[in-house]
Order: sequence, then structure tokens, then C-alpha cells
Amino acid sequence: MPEADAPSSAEALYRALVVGRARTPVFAGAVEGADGAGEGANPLCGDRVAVSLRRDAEGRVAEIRHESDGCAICVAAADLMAETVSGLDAVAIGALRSGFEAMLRDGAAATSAPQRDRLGLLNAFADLHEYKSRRKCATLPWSALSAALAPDGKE
Amino acid sequence: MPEADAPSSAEALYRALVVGRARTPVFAGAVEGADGAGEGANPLCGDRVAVSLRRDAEGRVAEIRHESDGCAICVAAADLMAETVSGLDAVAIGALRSGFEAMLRDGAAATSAPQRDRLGLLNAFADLHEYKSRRKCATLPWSALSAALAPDGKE
Amino acid sequence: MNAVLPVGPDLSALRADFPILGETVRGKKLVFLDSAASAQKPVQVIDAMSDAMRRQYANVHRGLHWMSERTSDVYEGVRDKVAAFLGAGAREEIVFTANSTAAINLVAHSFGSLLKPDQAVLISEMEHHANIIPWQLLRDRTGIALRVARVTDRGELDLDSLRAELADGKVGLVSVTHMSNVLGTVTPAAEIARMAHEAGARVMFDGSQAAVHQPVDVQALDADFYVFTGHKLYGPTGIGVLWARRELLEAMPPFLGGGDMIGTVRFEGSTWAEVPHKFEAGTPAILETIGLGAAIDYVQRIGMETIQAHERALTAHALQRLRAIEGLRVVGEAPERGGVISFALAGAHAHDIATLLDQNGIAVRAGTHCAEPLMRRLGLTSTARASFALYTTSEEVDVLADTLDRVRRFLA
Amino acid sequence: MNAVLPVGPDLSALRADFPILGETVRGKKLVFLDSAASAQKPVQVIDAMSDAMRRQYANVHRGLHWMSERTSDVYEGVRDKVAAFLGAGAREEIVFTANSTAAINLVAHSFGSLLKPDQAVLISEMEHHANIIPWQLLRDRTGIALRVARVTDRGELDLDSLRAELADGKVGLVSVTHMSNVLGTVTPAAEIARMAHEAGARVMFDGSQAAVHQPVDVQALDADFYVFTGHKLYGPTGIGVLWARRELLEAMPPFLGGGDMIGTVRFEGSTWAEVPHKFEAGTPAILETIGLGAAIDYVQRIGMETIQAHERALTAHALQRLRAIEGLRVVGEAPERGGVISFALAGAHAHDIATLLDQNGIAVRAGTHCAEPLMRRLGLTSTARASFALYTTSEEVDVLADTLDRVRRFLA
Ligand SMILES: Cc1ncc(COP(=O)(O)O)c(C=O)c1O
Ligand SMILES: Cc1ncc(COP(=O)(O)O)c(C=O)c1O
Repeated sequence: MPEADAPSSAEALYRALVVGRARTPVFAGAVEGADGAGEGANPLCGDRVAVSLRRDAEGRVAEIRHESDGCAICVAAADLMAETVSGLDAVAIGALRSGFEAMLRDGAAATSAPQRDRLGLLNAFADLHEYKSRRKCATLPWSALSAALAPDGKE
Repeated sequence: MPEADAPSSAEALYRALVVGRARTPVFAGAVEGADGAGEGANPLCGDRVAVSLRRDAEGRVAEIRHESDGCAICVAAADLMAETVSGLDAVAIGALRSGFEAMLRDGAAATSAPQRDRLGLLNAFADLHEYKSRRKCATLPWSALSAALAPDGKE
Repeated sequence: MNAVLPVGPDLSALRADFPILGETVRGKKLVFLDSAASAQKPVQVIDAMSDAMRRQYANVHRGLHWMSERTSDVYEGVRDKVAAFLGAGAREEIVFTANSTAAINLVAHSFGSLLKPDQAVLISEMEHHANIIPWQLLRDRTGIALRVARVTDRGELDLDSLRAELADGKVGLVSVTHMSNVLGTVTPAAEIARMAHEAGARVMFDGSQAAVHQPVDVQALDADFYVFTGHKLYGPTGIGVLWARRELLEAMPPFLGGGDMIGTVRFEGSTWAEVPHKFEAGTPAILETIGLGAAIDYVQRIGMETIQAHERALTAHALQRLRAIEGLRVVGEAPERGGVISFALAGAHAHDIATLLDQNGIAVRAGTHCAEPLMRRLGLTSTARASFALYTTSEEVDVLADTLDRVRRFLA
Repeated sequence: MNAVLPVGPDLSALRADFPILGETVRGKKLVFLDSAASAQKPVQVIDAMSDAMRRQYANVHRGLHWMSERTSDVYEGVRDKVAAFLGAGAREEIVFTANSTAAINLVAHSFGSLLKPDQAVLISEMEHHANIIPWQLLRDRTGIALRVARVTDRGELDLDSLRAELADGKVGLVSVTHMSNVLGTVTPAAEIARMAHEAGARVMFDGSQAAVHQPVDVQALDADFYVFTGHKLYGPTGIGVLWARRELLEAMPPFLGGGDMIGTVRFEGSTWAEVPHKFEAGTPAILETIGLGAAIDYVQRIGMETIQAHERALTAHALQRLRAIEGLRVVGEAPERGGVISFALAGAHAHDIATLLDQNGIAVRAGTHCAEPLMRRLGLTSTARASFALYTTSEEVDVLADTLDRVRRFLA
């Protein structure tokens, strides 16, 4: 979408990355022979995310997929989450999630440079800070991921 | 009560006539051998008026008494009503009541001079116009009187 | 691109009465198209409430002092205004409640307690949750049946379905919306009332939307109950209205208990005040009632016919503009409709649309609009909804359409 | 004649915050001594409501747009303020209602439905109708028993009677006032809670008066339910609060049905939202909640201890002055009391007193004060009542006493 045609200059939230991933997610689907699976749903808007994954011997995410039915924010958040957590173990994922949620809550300005580096692609959601009611769209995939990582499949 | 000692110049409402009649009503009691009796009560404030009367051959009130339990306005209104309606028939009483209620509703200014003449002692209540929530204290006795005049003792 | 404007009365000068319309949101001029959720307030309402608090306020009814008497007069005066606004037969038929929801719950509890377990309440697929849940709770309490009349694919109330549900004569109450808050559909209330009465049922209309967008005459409709809510009629929150025929109010037991609704109180048993006070327990929403009175004065001065004509023209314009947008589908095609339009955009989630519009200062609602069963019936999970008020302009509709078109291209 | 003034904090500068106090009534300066019926509002409350309507307003919760998000934030922020005001354990324990009456009715319906028919609700002779009628209606609906603890001749809650009524362990809920709106008596809430809990009962306090006149900490009291009403706390009408322990709210079925209180809605059956939303059906009293928030900020800034100290001094002064009037009897002699004084004047009806005071610009209440059983218990048909607020001055008390003395001589 050319800049001149953008509905507003604050278009950063829906930058190409988010819209692109929402339209054609890279990590859509389910992992065959998954050793973990979890779901998250937001009854208020009907968004739904299912995550399945397989871990390696060290407990690091070796393969991860999501089936997401929801708004662009939700689907893109699930896809970028999947990309970002590949290769990480539960502890690292937990830290990443906290950092992500802190960025949504407090905004990019309140996020440290090293923190921003760690968040990588997830920085695409920084402006969600301004859209409080949409934040849960971006965190829903993480609830599903937590459930997938938990022994009993519940967050 | 000397003027200087009056709680306010708008003291007219409780002029000596009202306070005097409330303290020592002239028509208190019940008529022996009454041919009409009626009651009125205001559940909101607990005021209660019972009227009994005897009519002459032409249907004019020959004797009338009231037993009133209530505020000064109510007791005085009952007593002054009894005095005023003595000698009147139902039609004349009806007209008097309408005039009385109109005066309470619209004030003395809106009452014509002949009307004021007919009201006589009842003019003492003219300022009740300014005290809307107290008007029913003055009209309660008239409800009891209507009941006393009605064939079935109900207004 | 600009469509030909259907001509309506020009109410744009009235915008000056609504200070909030001059606000800026996310750096853009506010374009408020969410009035069906709650309308903005004119200074007349704001000032009426402020003035009461600044100059003449006390609790109402039992006070013998000046402030209380005067406040009571103003409060009770609003009852007359509401009665006139609805064409009610008597002021005693107006019961003040907290909102439409409270009014419907009152009827569900009080009138509902008079229904026999083998009777039914008939609603429709088009109802707001406020006209669904109270009846479900009643069903679960007392065992009555809850029946549901269908909605056609065009988004109209299916009168054949209504007739079929009424046929066995077991329906004690029909309770349906007078105007859908999702589709804008205006239901044929007089006809529904006739059908209900022929089947021996009473009829209630949820006028939460209708009373805002068109003149209402409860006697002409031959309704038994009618409810609306103040905050959608340019009034404050915290105040709603139940109108009911006097004989029904008199037959109904009280709902909430407390001060002001009693005759005499003894522990063994109490007696109730006359209607409507029997249904108004506790200190009423005095300031909000005063605000509602100012709102009714305001719309009456403009005229509900004028407001209706304005919104009709606006809606026609909006339908024209929106339908021209590629991939946009307007949900609901009833010819009889008010200024509420739901739509879906191919490939775009309603929430994303709402957020992208919001970035441009345009407030629309997105979601299920408290009408999940209707969404399910229409096979949708959510829609975006633009809704109009007396202060909405065709320029605002154009901004909506232009921005939507860009949003579509951006998300596509 | 002037009595020695007990010294309290000087709050007279705050009168400037209450524009109505400068009004003239019947040609006299208003002396407003009817705050227990409803308090006057400071500009901070008036402005908070006006500003919301002028600058930042939309329906709350489901809106995704800026106005709705911001309004929701402010609205939900008040829940935090109320939680802090009451010392609640969690913000989710705060349920917004229309007033105290609605809050008590909610508990009577919802918690009441969990009581078994052989259980009882225990109230007292000192209750406002708002804490009597809902239990009578519950009794008549479900067959529970309604028990009544006695009041002593001094106007205190008779704890022996309370204990006796609790003895058989059948009481499921004790619901009593925390401060009498007639006598001013403050009840020993913590002790009552302990007695109730020992007998296996839950306990609710009607804090409609207490929360206005003293600091309240529901956890320190070990209460289970606590209610108060906004308009007596210098806030607007149309808003009240129910606090309840979270586990109770979670166990209780919903009361009113409608939007915002649901999880998912299907005609066959619906699910409910999390507490407290489960109990908040329909569009809430958004503007009134904002007003209540401003009122709480206002009294918190002054400090409830300071307000209490001020009113204590004022009440001591008033008792001294009033008791000095020939033929005047103060009704209720509890040593623990707030700024509410009922009195009777020998040979003068309370209504006449109220009217004659009103002629002098002095607003007091006269009648049964929505507490008929208490009046009957005390052998009275009505009393006159003067009640104090943070803005009441000892000069006003002196005007009352001086005028009463003249009224007495006039009517005697
Ligand atoms: C002790 C007490 N309880 C309950 C109430 C009822 O409050 P509301 O009328 O605001 O519901 C009042 C005031 O009228 C009161 O003084
Ligand atoms: C059709 C309809 N019914 C009922 C309601 C409920 O109104 P309130 O939330 O004011 O009770 C609404 C609005 O939300 C509505 O649009």
C-alpha cells in the first residue's frame, strides 16, 4: 500500500508485515505428531487460536504451527509469535511473552533497546499500546502457546 | 405571638386563627345521632380526620363535628370547615370545596373578590398555595366531609 | 466519488449544541457514528443537570421544604413530558427505570410472575440481549416456555413464523424490538400488536432504538408495554422508561422493594403505593430524569418527524455510498429501516475495520452488538455498524465511505 | 443564647465548592439540613459530569474506538476508587447499581435464591424500608422466615435480641444498618459480623448513611456485603454500590439479564460474564459513575476522619442546643452516633415544624423517614430530622435552634 494512500499516518500498527502475515500466514496449520497443543479463545469477539508444537530433546520448540480464526492483529500475532519462538525453550518464551506484554501495556518508548532487539519481529505491534481494546487480540496466541507448553494443556 | 418574635414575615399561613383552632378546636367531637359520617386519612403523614353530621329536612348541615389527629393545618382546616359549612346543603358545600381547592392551587391573587367573600374564614389558608406538599393537610377534612355526605359513606 | 444526495432537512446548525462534536480524536476531527450505542448530549441536557445541582436540588417526594418541593415538581413534570412523548393515556403509566434493560427485567419479573407455567413468551431472533436474557431467566425460574419467531434472510421479522408461534394461544406475551439495533429494521408494530391480541397475548415493544429515530404513539400501536432508554435519546445514562397500560401496572406485583413504593410498612406485611410509584423503589434518578426531560424538550422542539426525515435521507445516502464499495455487503435489506447500518467487508475483520476507521477519527461499533443469536442466524461472527443521529451529516457519511474504501484496499 | 462550641476541623472554606449553598429560599439564606435524604454536590462532581458530556463520552466496554476506550477507562477507574474507599480486597468485588435500594434487592434476589426455605433473614427494627421490603418480598416468594432484632429504648440495636434470633443457627443472612437514618445510631458492625459468623450466617450492612459520615473498611468489619448510595455521598443520583466478597458474587446467580453481563447467548441457555459484570446488565450509569468517582476523590482529599470529626463536633453542639429548647425531645440516645438528629416538640406536629422552618429557609425533613416500623417501635407517628454534612456549620445549627425556639413559642 503506497504511503499516499494510507488511511492515516498512524498506519504503523497495520504495517505491511501485519497485513501480509494476516493475509498469508507462514506458520498456519498443525504439527504432525505434536507433543503439545493448546487453544485460546476470546468470547467477546469470537477470535480463536489453536497452537500445536513439537519440542527437541532440550525442550526447545522445534516445530510450531497455529490455526487462527480472527482479526488481522490476532492472525499476524500468532504467525509472528510462531516465527519468533522457534528454537526457544519455555523459560525464554516466558521472558519473551512478558516483554511483549510490557511493550503493549507501556508502549515502545518504555521498552529498552536490548528488549526491543529481543522482541524482533514482534515490535510490529508496538503501536497497539494506543489501542487498548485490541491488545488482547495480540496476546491471545500467547495464551494458546502457554497452554500448548503446559503439561496438562491448560494455561 | 408578637410580630417581632415571628419566625418570618410570611407567618400569615400560621396566623393566630389557624394556631388557635388547632390548639383548641371549636367543633371537636362527634355528633350524637348523626345521619352521616365519614373518614379521611393520609397514609404519608398519618393525619386522620373523622367527620360526623346531622342534616335538617332541607338537607342542610344542622350539626357537624370532627375528630382530627394531625398537624395544625389539618386540625384547623377541619374546624374552620365545620364552622363554614354549617347551614349549607351538599351543592353549596361542593361549590365551597371547589373554591377552596382552587384557592390552594392558584393562590389568593387568582381568587375573585366574591369568591374570597364566600370562603370567609377559609381564607386563612390562602398562603398554603406556596406550600404545595402541605395542601393535602387542608383538603383531607373535605374528603372526610364528602364521605359523610355520600349515601354509602365513601367519597 | 460522491453519490447524489437525497435531500433531507438541514439540521447541521444543531451540531453547535453538541460540544463533543468539535473534539479531535487521534489528531482527526471526531466523526461519531456510534450513536446507536449511546448518543451524544446537547448543552441543553448538560445545563439542565448542572443547573439542578447548582441551584435547585434535594431528594424528592416526601420533603416538605422548598428545595424538595420544587425538585419534586420538576421530576414529576418529566413524567408528563414522557407521557406526551409516547402518546400515553395517562402520566401514571410512565415508570422510570435505570435503562431499557431494567425496564424489561421489571416486566419479566412482575408481569412474568402472573404467567402460568404452561404459557409462553414469544420473542424474535432479532432481539438485543436485553430482550432475551430476562426471558431466559424467567423461564428458568418459573418453567414458562420461551419461543422465538424467525427473521427472514432480508432481515425482517418473519410474520408467518410469528403467527405460527401464536397459533396455539399459549403465548402470554410477545416481546419484540420496534427497531433492530443491528440491521436498522423497523418492525410492523401495529400489525404485531394486532396479531398478538388476536391470539390473546399482551405485547411489549423494545423501543430503545425506535423511540430515538421516529415518532412513537403507544396508543396508535395498541401496545401493552413499551420501553426506551434515556442515553440513546440524547439524555443521560442511568434513566430509562417503561410505559404500560394502567390496568396492567395495577395488576402487577411490585418488583424492587424499598422507600417510596410503599403504602404502609409492617413486618408482617406491607402495602404498596399507587402506580407508578409502586414500581419506583428508592431514591429515583432525579438528576437523570431532569436530564431526560431536557432531552425530550430538545427533540420535541426539532420534531421527531423532522429527525426521522433527516435520518432517512442520510441512510439512503449512506446505503448508496456503502453499496458502491467493492466487497462491502450491507447486512439487512428491510425497506422499513432507521439510521443504523451493519456491514461486512470481504477479507476484512470488523474489528480491524473499526480500528482503522478509529485511526481516522471515525467511531463505529464492531462485534456482535449484543445480539449474538441474530449474528448466528445470519451466519456472521461480527459486523461493523455505523449509526446516525440528528447531528450526523452527509459529509460524515462521505468521510466514512471514502475511508472505508481505502481501508478495503489496504487490507485486501 | 449560644452554647459552648465543641471544636472540630474548620471546613467552612469548602462551602464555596457547593454553589447551591449560596441560594436563597423564601427570601432567606438556604440552611440545608436535609443531607441525610440527599447531599448537595460540589462543583468537582458537577464539572466531572459536564466535562464527560462535553468532551469524552461514549458507551463503555465493547467499543473499539477512542471515545469508548477512554470512557471505559474512566468508568472502570472508578471501580478502583470505590474499592479503595471501602477497603475492598479486589476491584472485582465492586458492583455498580442504581442506588442502595437496587443493591439490597440484588442481594435479596440473588443471594436470597441460595437460601433454603427453612432458613431466615435477620434484620432489625431500625431499618430503612429499603432493608425491609426486599426481604418481605423474598419471604413471600420463597418461604424463608424474616426475623427482626429489637431496638432498645435508647435507640440502639439490642445485641441480646440479635443473639437470641441467631441462636438456632437457622439465620442465613443478617442484614442491618450501619447507621440509622432516623436516630443517627451507629451500630457495632464488627461485633455484629462476629456474632453472625459464629452463628453460621453471612452479614450485610446498609451503609447508606455510615459511608457518608465515617471511614469504612469492609475487611476490618469482616462484612460479607456492604451497600451505599452515591447521592448521599455528594455524588449524583442513579448510582449505588454493592460490595460483596468475591466468592459470594461468584456463587450467586445473576439478577438482571441483558447486555454486558453475558458470556455467550443462545436461546437454549446462556453463560454469564465474570464478576462483577455478571451483575451489571445493560448500559451502566456511566456519567453517574464518573460523578461518583469525583465525589469519592473529593471526600478522600478531605479525609473521612476529618469529615467525621467535623460532624461529631457539630452533632455535639446541636444536641446541646436542641436539648436546651423547652419541650424538645431528641429521639435516640445512642452514644455512638453520626450527624443525624431526630426530634419531637411537645404540642407541635413535625410537619408544622418543617413548614415553619422552611419559611425561614431551613430545610429539615419531617415524617417517618422511610422507617415506619422504627417509628411504631418508638411510639411516634413522625419526627422532624436535621442532618449534617461536611458543609454544615455550627452557625447553621444555631439558626436552627434559635428558630425552633421561636416556632415552639409560636405554636405553644
Ligand atoms: C439507611 C438507609 N438505607 C437505605 C436508603 C436508601 O437509599 P436509596 O434511596 O438511595 O436507595 C437510605 C436513604 O434513603 C437510608 O438512609
Ligand atoms: C434494541 C435495544 N434494546 C435494548 C438495549 C439496551 O439498552 P440499555 O443498555 O440502555 O438498557 C439496546 C441498547 O443497548 C438496544 O439497542
